[in-house]
Amino acid sequence: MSAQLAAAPATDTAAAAPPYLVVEQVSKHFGTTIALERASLTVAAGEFVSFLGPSGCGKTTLLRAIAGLDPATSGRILQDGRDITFLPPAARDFGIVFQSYALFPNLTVTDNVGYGLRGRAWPASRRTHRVAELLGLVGLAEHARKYPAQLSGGQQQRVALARALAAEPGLLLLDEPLSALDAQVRQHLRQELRALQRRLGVTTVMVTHDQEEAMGVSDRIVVMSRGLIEQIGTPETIYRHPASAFVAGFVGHASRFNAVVDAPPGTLVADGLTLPCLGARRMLYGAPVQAFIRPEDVALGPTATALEGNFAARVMHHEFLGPVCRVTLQAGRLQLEADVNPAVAPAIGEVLLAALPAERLMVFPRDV
Amino acid sequence: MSAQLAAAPATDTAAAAPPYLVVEQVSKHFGTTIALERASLTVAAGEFVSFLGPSGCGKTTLLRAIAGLDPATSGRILQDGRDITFLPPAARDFGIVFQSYALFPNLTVTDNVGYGLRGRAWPASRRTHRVAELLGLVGLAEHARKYPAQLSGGQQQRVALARALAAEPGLLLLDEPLSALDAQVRQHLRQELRALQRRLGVTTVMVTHDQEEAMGVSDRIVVMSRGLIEQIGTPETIYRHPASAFVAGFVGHASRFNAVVDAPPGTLVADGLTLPCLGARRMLYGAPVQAFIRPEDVALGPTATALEGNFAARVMHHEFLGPVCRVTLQAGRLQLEADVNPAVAPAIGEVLLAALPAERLMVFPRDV
Amino acid sequence: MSDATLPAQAPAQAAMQPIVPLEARLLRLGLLLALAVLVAGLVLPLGTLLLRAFQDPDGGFVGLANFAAYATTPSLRLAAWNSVWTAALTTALVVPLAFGFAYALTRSCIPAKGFFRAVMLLPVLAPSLLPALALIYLFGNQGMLRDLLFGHSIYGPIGIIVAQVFYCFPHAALILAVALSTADARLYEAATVLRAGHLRIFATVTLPMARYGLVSACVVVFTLVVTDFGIPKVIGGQFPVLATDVYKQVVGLQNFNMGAVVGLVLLLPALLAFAADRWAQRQRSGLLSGRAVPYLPRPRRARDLPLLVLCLLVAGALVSLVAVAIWGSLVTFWPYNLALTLQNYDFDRFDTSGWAALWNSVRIAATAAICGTALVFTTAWLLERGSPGGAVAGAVRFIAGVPLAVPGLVLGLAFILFFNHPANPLGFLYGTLAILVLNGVVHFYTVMHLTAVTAIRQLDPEFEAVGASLKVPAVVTFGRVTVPICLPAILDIAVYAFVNIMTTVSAVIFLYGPDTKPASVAVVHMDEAGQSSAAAAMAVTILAITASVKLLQLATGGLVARATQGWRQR
Amino acid sequence: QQRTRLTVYTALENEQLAPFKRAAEAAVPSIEIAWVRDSTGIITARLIAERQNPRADMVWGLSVFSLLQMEAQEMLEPYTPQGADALRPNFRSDRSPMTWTGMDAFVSAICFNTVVAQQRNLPRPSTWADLLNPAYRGQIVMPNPASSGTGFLTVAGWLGAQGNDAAWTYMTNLHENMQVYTHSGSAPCNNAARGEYGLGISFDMRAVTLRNQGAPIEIIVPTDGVGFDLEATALMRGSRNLEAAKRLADFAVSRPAMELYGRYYALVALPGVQPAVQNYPAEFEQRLVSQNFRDVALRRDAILREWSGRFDSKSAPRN
Ligand SMILES: Nc1ncnc2c1ncn2[C@@H]1O[C@H](COP(=O)(O)OP(=O)(O)OP(=O)(O)O)[C@@H](O)[C@H]1O
Ligand SMILES: Nc1ncnc2c1ncn2[C@@H]1O[C@H](COP(=O)(O)OP(=O)(O)OP(=O)(O)O)[C@@H](O)[C@H]1O
Ligand SMILES: [Mg+2]
Ligand SMILES: [Mg+2]
Repeated sequence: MSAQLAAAPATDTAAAAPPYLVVEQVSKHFGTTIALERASLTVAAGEFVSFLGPSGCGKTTLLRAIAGLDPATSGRILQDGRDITFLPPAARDFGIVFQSYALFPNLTVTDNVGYGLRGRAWPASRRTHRVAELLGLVGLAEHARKYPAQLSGGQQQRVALARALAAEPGLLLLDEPLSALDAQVRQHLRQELRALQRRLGVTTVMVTHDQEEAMGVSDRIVVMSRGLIEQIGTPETIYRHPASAFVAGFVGHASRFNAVVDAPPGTLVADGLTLPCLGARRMLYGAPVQAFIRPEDVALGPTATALEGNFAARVMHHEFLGPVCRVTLQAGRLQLEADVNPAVAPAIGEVLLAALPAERLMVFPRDV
Repeated sequence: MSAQLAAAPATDTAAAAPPYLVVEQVSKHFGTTIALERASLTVAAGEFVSFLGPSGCGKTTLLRAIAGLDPATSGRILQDGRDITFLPPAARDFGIVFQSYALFPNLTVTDNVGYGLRGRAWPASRRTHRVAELLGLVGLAEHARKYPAQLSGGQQQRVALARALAAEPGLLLLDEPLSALDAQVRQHLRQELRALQRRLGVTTVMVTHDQEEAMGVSDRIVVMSRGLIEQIGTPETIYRHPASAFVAGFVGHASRFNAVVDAPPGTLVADGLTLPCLGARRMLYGAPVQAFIRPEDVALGPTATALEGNFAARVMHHEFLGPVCRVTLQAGRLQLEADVNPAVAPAIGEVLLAALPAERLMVFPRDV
Repeated sequence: MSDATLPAQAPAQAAMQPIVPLEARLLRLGLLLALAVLVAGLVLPLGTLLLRAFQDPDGGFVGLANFAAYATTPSLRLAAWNSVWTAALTTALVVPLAFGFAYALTRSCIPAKGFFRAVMLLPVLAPSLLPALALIYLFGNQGMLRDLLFGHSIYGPIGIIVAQVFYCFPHAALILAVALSTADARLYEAATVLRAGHLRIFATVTLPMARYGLVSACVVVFTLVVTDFGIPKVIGGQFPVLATDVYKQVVGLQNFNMGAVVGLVLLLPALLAFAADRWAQRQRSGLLSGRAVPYLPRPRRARDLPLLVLCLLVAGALVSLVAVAIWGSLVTFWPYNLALTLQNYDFDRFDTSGWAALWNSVRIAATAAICGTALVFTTAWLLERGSPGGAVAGAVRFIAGVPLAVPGLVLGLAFILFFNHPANPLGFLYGTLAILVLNGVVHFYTVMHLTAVTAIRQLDPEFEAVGASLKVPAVVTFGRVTVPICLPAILDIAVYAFVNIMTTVSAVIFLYGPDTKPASVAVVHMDEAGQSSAAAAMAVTILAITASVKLLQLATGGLVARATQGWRQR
Repeated sequence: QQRTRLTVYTALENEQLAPFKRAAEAAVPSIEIAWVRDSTGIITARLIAERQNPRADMVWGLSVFSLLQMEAQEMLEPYTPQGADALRPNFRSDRSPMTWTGMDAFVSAICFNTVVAQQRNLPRPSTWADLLNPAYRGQIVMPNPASSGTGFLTVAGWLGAQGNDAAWTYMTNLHENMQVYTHSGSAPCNNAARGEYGLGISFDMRAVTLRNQGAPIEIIVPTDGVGFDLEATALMRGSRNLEAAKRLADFAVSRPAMELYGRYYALVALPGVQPAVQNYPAEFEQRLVSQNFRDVALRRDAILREWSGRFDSKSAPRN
């Protein structure tokens, strides 16, 4: 299916070194609900992979299957060549950070971070040393004796990260580690997290429903929807070459409209407008499609003049977003959003020439 | 102070029609904590104003003072020319939507929306009519008989909105109405909310900590920090001409670095780089400043060549964000972020020419 | 790539069973053990007794003959009807009263809330005989206030209902105080902004939010009244109710088969009420969102003043009833010799067990509090956080809810028949302190269990998962994290067990041995022997002990909190 | 020497336990008594419930009706204690070997509160028949025979003294004056002592205890025939200390034991022992109805069913 097709390039790079983590045909049923359906993917050593998808799509389920917290119903999971499908969590080799962080509220930061450092391998001195090292790593050395409730959300998140990394796991699992934080802190910590991961080289799998976050930090993204993997690929691939209408709509911003494939090949008709479209070239005449265009790809004014299939559109309203101004355009019954430089934003009510570049229009078959 | 200075242009436009809402020197103390310090602002009839600021800055406190839910400690509030400072909430004329929506869980959608429509002014028939009208307005006609728990978050939000608008209040107050929603729904509802407000022409005050949201929907934004109003202005003003370092850092993305004013006037020195800066022209030689530059303003490669004060910078890493690629640059010890077109993003490790346009560099005095 | 070969393998693997790790097996074993304790302590004894309902005295199976015989006894319908209407009336009186009281504690700005909260508990701290005696002193035919009854007798339904109201009040008030303590302030503000008046807000916001608490309170009060036999026996005159019917069948007629029949009948209303409560609990989910803002009352005279008066009246009634009992324990012979004396406290004069009975009670209650709390809390944790136990967990959950509906008398008799059976390997327990401890734990299991489950559910559900990822055994996480965090709840459970076991009579009256007579039984004996002042004195002593323990809990609460809960501070 | 610990179930009064134990352990040094005391009903219920695995070695001081019930269920160990033949024939088992031996007789009596009587102008009754006087309306309490052994003993006494039909008529008339049928045998006298009611029908010993505390009550043993019950001793079948129990049973019928009983009861089983109880009518023995315990015990179910049918169902409170 599409997931496997899209996974191909990634598997190529992974072929050089054997993949660190292999998920094969993993399914998970809760009673009659199918939370996960035959998910397959590979993660190379040191790679940062995100699971992205809307709420309830099975991201957490897949992550917990990898952790062994909710074992898969069927399928196989290999870590570093070892079949771990049926191992209990404690026999696997991973660290995990939950959305809630799940810090032990009655233990100090030091005790939280050192919680897993027990047994003969961790005599007190080595343990103290390691905890200090980790707290230095996440920049919390001066908070060592505080309790979690005395820390800010971002600090708590870092304690959880340090705890997960304490025993030097081969695999780091993150379940929406940033979603409980303020937008500002979040952006900052996201970069910190990525830098730390690079530095340590630990293979990382993160669950998120924030597409900007996923794109910003991941080597590859696994887009999921309703228990199925829709696409696996680098952020660019996912953004520019979505494998399905779902991915096109979910990742990034896009205007969507319905159209029909027209003659000659590579032409769409939507609401009376004839639009050239590279993606439609191999589609059958008369096929109904969904078309997507990203706001930054819509050409306006002079740039539109040069493009085939341009059309007149009226500016309906503005949304000032800082770096860009998002303009809502109306052409017949078609509504489009376009990003323009705020300095040269057209006035509301103005009628101007617009065009959708043929190579930027993304089309997918549509059921009628 | 800065707040009053910045408010000046807004008051000018409001001078034409008398302002609908006037907040004068309103302070609010909780015991020893000062939640709000001498806040003054005016809102014109039909205007959409947002209170923007980080958590705990007093946004909600100001909104609740306007609503009369937590009366102000001192100051005066006028609505439509009437002094409402000491009126109880029920005697004022406003509708409010809380972050949690506060829908009555034991009442149906119809009963929730019609909750306030009682008394002689609202005989049963008029009431039924009005509720139906409102449900039509927010597109929930077919959910009229459901209970709040049976609705999605976005639908609940719309019920809360319909309830607040039911008695045709002169003022609509919104306390983070969208913050509990998914990113996708949020963006959609934000536009819907704005369109509805335009259509009804109701004066609206919204609290938010999401700067994109505030910029996208507001006529004017009130930026707050630690109980103080930092700036009042249109989204463009706030983004392009922040009144303080706080505003510059909080609204939109910006790289920040320390610099010192140098000679000739309009020059900064930061980490050995000499940077032309219009904003520094009236500053004293040797004054320490904080400088901010937005990633989309950093000029790279050919465009940088033409600019004065350009310098060589090394590309440290990339963050692919969809429409743009955010590149982290290092020039000496200076770290900068620049947004580039992903199609032409420079490779990591590449050294290229960068420049900060003199008119885009924002500077603010810095305490040493 | 390897993907290509997969589809062929997958079905084969789907059939494979996961290896159950050692720890999960241990946790499951723990749950099985808990189930075993509950089965041995409740299911089998109760089964042994209830089987008798289908047997004749010689053990032959007679089908429903006993039920038929009982149904034709004219007093059945009367007793059932009496039980139902007194319970219903008590519920109708207690719940609004307790609601007002709890409302005052949680939703008003009256002073001395701490005092009212403490006074509210008085009735549960003493054996139920205490209010009955106090009522006789007050409203009996020689009572100081008998004229208030306008010639009606306290013996009979009036006395039953008044004493039950007193006895059930704290139970209802506690439940309602919890139900009313969580409210979303935003709902009140929304209603105010929409110009709803105080009454409308009360009707559309307060009452609906508290309705599951109200259902629970009604169910608990109803069940308590239906199953309690102490009060009707002492003050009910010959007014027959189901609980005294069991007493009559078992103690008067030694007819266990018929006793079992009535016991089963008695379980019916209790089980029905219990089912209603479960239903209400299930409706509850999703009522209060995590985004709610806690409600803080602001002073308002029109509401606070009447509520303060109500609280003072209720507290006055509770305190004076106890005060009368204390006074009664100090008079020489009521009502003919009111000279004060301490002789009634010289228990060895009245009862061979004397002070030893008190010591027995303390030992039993303390042991049960310690062991029971450990059992209950561990079981609740295994249920909530151990590996999914499937049917075992379901069984434990169900059984844990049953004791609330079982009258003590039925439980006590069930214990004799089961534990004294010659074939029972657990027979060695019989007649020892251990059986009294077990009986106490089983008798009060439900409430302890619910408290523990509530506390555990407030913990982050991922604690054990984090522990597992760090390769720390779940048991260590239990000891290092769960128990310390839940310590206040654990203390609550222990004190609850202690107080109730100190005061309970009905189950243990069949079970104590020569050296293990508890004080609560001694109270009944002294009262039966006509030494009501001594009985009052013993009851007051029990009250003093339970109240001290409760006060100790409150006093050390601060210390314990500082020692173990410091992390809660910001 | 190791003393054998005997578990002895009893319904004796609390204050009697210590002297009885002292005397018995002095007389039979090889035993130690561990009491389990409770009211007659509870003790009987416990003994029967424990039937399959008896915990009591012996019963010392329990109603003969209860013992006969247990005899019928083969729960008693037959043994004729030394010297038991000397007891009054009516006061010992008619089996050989004996299943039980009597200690003393106690009767249902009227506790008459003299203070209340003065206030309410109540005449002092001296016979059961006197209780039908309408002046006593709402002033009499008696135990419910279905819940209490004392209640049953009282009813049995009336049946024995007056004959079946007359007794039922008597009870029907008495019902008019009755305030409450209590569930406990002691409660009527307790209530009378506290002045809750003028007259309470209980067994006699209760009244003595109360009087000693200062209650203004008079104990009236009606002259027109009172039902009586025996306190008796029996060995439990299945006892693990049978030999020691037999020694205690021997003591229980001995003259010193009987003299001990005589300190509390007006009529003891051994002829010739002079009881020394205060406040007891001299001609106590003559007032007892003659009754066949086994016969009454056999009719118990029928009597109670009749009683319940007549009086239980109308037990709405009467004011
Ligand atoms: N223990 C469970 N029992 C039954 N259904 C479950 C259970 N856990 C998850 N599911 C269901 O499986 C599906 C996938 O759930 P999952 O938690 O993996 O979603 P998610 O993608 O992580 O969503 P979110 O972003 O909301 O966390 C959902 O439909 C969910 O309702
Ligand atoms: N009832 C109160 N008692 C004491 N302090 C309060 C109270 N309400 C608010 N504060 C304090 O006043 C300050 C401003 O609070 P406010 O709720 O207005 O912030 P906010 O800007 O709305 O923040 P958020 O985005 O978190 O909602 C905070 O420091 C807060 O702690
Ligand atoms: Mg999830
Ligand atoms: Mg707020």
